[in-house]
Amino acid sequence: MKQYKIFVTGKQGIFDPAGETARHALDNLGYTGIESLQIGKYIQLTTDDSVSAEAVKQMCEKLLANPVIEDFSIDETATSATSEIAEKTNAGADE
Amino acid sequence: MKQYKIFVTGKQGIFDPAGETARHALDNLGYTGIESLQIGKYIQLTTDDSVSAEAVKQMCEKLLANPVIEDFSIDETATSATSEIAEKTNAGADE
Amino acid sequence: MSEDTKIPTPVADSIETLDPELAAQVAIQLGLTAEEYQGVIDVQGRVPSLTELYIYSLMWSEHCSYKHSKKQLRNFSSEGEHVLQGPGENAGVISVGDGWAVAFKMESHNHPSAIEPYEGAATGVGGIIRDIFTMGARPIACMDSLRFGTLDKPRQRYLFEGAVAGIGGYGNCLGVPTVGGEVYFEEAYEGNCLINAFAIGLMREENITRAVGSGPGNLVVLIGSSTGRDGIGGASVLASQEFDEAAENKRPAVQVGDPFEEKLLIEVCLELLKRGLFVALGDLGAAGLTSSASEMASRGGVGIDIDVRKVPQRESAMQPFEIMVSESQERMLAVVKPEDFAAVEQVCKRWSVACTAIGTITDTGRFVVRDSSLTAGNDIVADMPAEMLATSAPEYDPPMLRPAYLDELQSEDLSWLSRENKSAAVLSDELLSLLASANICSREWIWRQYDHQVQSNTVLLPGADAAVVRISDTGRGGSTNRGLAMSTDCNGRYCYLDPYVGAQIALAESARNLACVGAAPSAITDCLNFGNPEKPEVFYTFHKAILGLSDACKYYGIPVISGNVSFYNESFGNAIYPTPAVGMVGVVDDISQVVTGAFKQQGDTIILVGQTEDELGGSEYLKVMYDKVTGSPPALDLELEGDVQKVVREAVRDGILQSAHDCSEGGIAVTLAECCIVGGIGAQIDLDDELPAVTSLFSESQSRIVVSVNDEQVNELINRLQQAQVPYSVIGETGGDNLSIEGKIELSLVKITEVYRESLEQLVKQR
Amino acid sequence: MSRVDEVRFGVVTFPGSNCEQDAVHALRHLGYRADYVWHQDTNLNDYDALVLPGGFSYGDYLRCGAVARFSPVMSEVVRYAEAGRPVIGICNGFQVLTEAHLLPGALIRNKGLKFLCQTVHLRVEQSVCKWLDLPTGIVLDIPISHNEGNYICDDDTLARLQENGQIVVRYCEPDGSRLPQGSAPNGALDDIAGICNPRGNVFGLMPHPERVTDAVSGSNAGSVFFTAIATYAREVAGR
Ligand SMILES: Nc1ncnc2c1ncn2[C@@H]1O[C@H](COP(=O)(O)OP(=O)(O)O)[C@@H](O)[C@H]1O
Ligand SMILES: [Mg+2]
Repeated sequence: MKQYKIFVTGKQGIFDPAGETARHALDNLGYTGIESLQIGKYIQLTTDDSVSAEAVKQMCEKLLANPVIEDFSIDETATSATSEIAEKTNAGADE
Repeated sequence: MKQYKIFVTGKQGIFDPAGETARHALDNLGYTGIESLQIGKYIQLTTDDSVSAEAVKQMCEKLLANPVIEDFSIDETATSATSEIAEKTNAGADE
Repeated sequence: MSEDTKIPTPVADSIETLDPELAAQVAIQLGLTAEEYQGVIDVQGRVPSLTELYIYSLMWSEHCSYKHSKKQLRNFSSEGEHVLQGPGENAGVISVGDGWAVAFKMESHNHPSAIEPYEGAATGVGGIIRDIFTMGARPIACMDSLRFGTLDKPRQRYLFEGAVAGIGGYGNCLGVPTVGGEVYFEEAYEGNCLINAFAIGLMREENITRAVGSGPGNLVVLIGSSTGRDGIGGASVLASQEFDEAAENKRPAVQVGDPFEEKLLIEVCLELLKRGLFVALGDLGAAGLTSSASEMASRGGVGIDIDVRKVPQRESAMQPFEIMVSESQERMLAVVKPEDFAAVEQVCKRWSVACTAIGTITDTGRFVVRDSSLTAGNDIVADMPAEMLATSAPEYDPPMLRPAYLDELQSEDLSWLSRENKSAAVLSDELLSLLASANICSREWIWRQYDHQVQSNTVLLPGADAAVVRISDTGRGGSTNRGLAMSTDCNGRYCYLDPYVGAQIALAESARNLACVGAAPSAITDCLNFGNPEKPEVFYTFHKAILGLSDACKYYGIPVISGNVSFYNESFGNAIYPTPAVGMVGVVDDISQVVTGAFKQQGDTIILVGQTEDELGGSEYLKVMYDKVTGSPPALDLELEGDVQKVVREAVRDGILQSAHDCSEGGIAVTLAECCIVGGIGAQIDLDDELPAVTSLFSESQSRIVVSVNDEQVNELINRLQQAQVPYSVIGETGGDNLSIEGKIELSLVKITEVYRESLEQLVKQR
Repeated sequence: MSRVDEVRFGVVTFPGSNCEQDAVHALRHLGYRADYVWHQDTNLNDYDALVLPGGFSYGDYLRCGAVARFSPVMSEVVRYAEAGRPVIGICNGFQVLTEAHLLPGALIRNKGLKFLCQTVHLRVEQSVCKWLDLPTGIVLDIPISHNEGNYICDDDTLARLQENGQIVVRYCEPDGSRLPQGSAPNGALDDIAGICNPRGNVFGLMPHPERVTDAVSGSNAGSVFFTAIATYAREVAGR
């Protein structure tokens, strides 16, 4: 079993009205000091061992992300059935 | 400057129509071997140094996630103005 | 440029102009021709600055200047006693009685949608809605006119699904109902889909607002969203070039719509207009601030002085030209008296909408752009004569050539079609194939995704021949029991086979759709979608279509009050079908009198108003059964068409009819099937017309409407038909669980309903 | 209608609400007083009942109703509701009520991921809801118009809803029956279209009764919701 985490984010220069709105809302709730907020997608994909990272990349290109306005990155996190999906400490996007 | 990555995911057992549909669509595209697919939110938050991780947690509890149906986790990735947002492995995705 | 055109004197003493050689190169890259660039130098009296060059290239692009179409468009007449505003403003306006007026317009967003269908279509809706409330009207309805390739291609399904979702996503959020539209699927649109959006708004006559800048010293105020690099060069790059692989790489940052911001803008602008706090209001559309500011100045014969650094920016390090040409959505430009600015700010604040004074109106006649981050004295980056910039783009008389295919196809002998002797079983199967065709089957899959009822004025749900909305300022102001009927139509196949007749049929069909709900045409808007106008064959079809449409409009006295031209709808060298879409609006005097096409009860008499001829050229039958697009389209007799409409319209108004539904694609067989399906009642028909069966059933002769009447009214209707000297035939009776056409068709209601209702969704979902 | 009824409704308007005018129109058409209440207003004393209308408050960005929930008016709405006074949330208003935890559960995207605008059949259930005074089992035809109407909650909550009679209306077939695979076009759990709080004064539903109250729609099936609450409000006020 393989575990992929996919991060889909708006391309540079693409306007993100949802992020803007959330940012304003936080302002109004009294949270100061926020410089930017963007909302993207976080996709958790579990596959059997036959699915390669390359195949996952293709899935993103074809379906999971919209290449015209979105970028994505993929993080293969775990390869055994035991590792749990959402660790609090997960290293996130930086691989 | 601080950089937080927030992952908002559907609670266990909560139906995820977008994930379901994407999964079917991948099936139809001929990708086999997928065991599960969940779509959540990936929020990138940039703040000044005054914003604590605790404050970010509060923002999630109050606004960014709905505790009735969602879990979240937070990842503080960078804490200085110099450390760049987009690491090479992740090119383009973060800007 | 004529000798006596006076160019106001420049404001700038020094401005950083480009190196002459470089400027000429950049001009070409930006899409200006060498002669056009020379024109820029003539108007400026010098080599332009970089910002100026960008501005000219956009203002003189096809999209903004209509340089290839302007002369042709003069054929249209906007004369009419109830016309309050013709073409030239953001939207046309007509009076609809009792002091109410409506503004409406249709516009294309084809090229952006071909790149990103959801956002492209969504921002198309956003743009047309801004044109409406700019005029002071509250948007009350939308329609969409769509063209795609065939749904067996995954990319076409993607475009179609995305565009429909985008139209819904935007309009639904605004709370403007999308009440109708049209859609066709054909190979000709495969490389270049068409997304035309129509919007209409309601206002009191006295509230008409125009985008005419005036009053030197007044403030120029930008309201709404921040400015980013979205769609930079969008208008000129996309809409003025053919779409091919190179264009995909030229992809400018796609514009993303923010319907929430637009909703706030509607409320803010209408409130400010009502309180008289705007001197002028315009929206930022193609070419952004550049076009909106220069047009406002030019219309008012004033100058305008803008500081780009005051413009709220969402991206860092934006160049002055980027700020000037950005096509970021949901922005409005207003002229405000200095003493009113605080009040304007207050209203904007209440709605959390940004509002910034970015410049002033001047009496210099110059359009001056400053960058206050530069040193004082050297801060002017563009200084142009506003009027010349907005109005002196070149006007072309492109060469025309009658395409060779026209004679070839028009003269094609189709008599073999009707010689075949087909059994009722075969004909019934053929009817099922037509009912399943993507061009005929129910569009419910589309309109279910559109909020078509919000504002509580929708009289007829989508699916009727024409949409009808009540004239009412729901929950805010007055309400009436009168309505607005609207329809959008164009059969591109007919226009391909005969652009003159095809365009006339588009108008006739719209008017016929209105007649079916008891409305007469008040005015139209149009959206003329064509290929590359620099190709003589394409331009010929454009010319002919305009002539056809304008001749027919003049014949019926229907003014053309607004419109839009979209050229360069080509991919890999192939133009789309000429597609002059018509958006028509008429008034319903009593909404309680409207009828639908649905058969209402057993035992009503069914009458065909009009007459079927042998006209299978360009028909859906020919396409579906034989995969052919050939022959001459049906003929259109303007007088007969007018008479048919009149008699039906009046019969609807006088409450004589139970149902009325026009014959269009698929012929009378499809029309009858639709009346049965929507009404849930069968019909027993005998088409005793001495035509071969195939012709009788599937011919697409114009000027035909199928009506049903109850026993008490049959004689009255027949009297009226005879008096009007309109051909008609009594063809049967409603009732039963089948559609049976004597000797030709025998199908159960259940079967035709299933095929008709489920086909589109199945086509979308196929893999 | 000629006589203006003394019952007065407040229709709360958030930035992005877009059915507030429909609600006001419907209420006035039914003969009641109805006024807009701006999301920053905090004085609700004048109203006998509150309507949180449909629309896309704050664009429905992030989550439907998530931002509106923090509007100044909402803390007063909570107080108003806790005092036992009637509150109805229609469509987006229902979503706001769940986000504000005045009603349990949540509304997520329709199962087909498509916006749905169509008329549905609603079966009136045996409930404690004061907004509806109809015999159980009656079927009403009311339009829906939403992208996120798929009701969801955990098993305990569902059990509680059933036990307390908090399920007010369910999606059903024309004859009132429900299909084994569900009759909710949006995929809602247990075909739930509308629920109320245990006290019955706070009611949220996805369908739009305000759209079917006058002749233009050809139906007045939605009127019953408003007439019932007007009767109740008069009782409470002792009029
Ligand atoms: N793209 C669309 N969006 C909304 N409604 C549509 C669309 N296409 C068609 N419709 C509706 O479906 C019905 C049938 O459309 P159409 O076949 O074009 O009618 P007609 O041939 O009478 O002009 C009409 O009510 C029309 O408004
Ligand atoms: Mg029609």
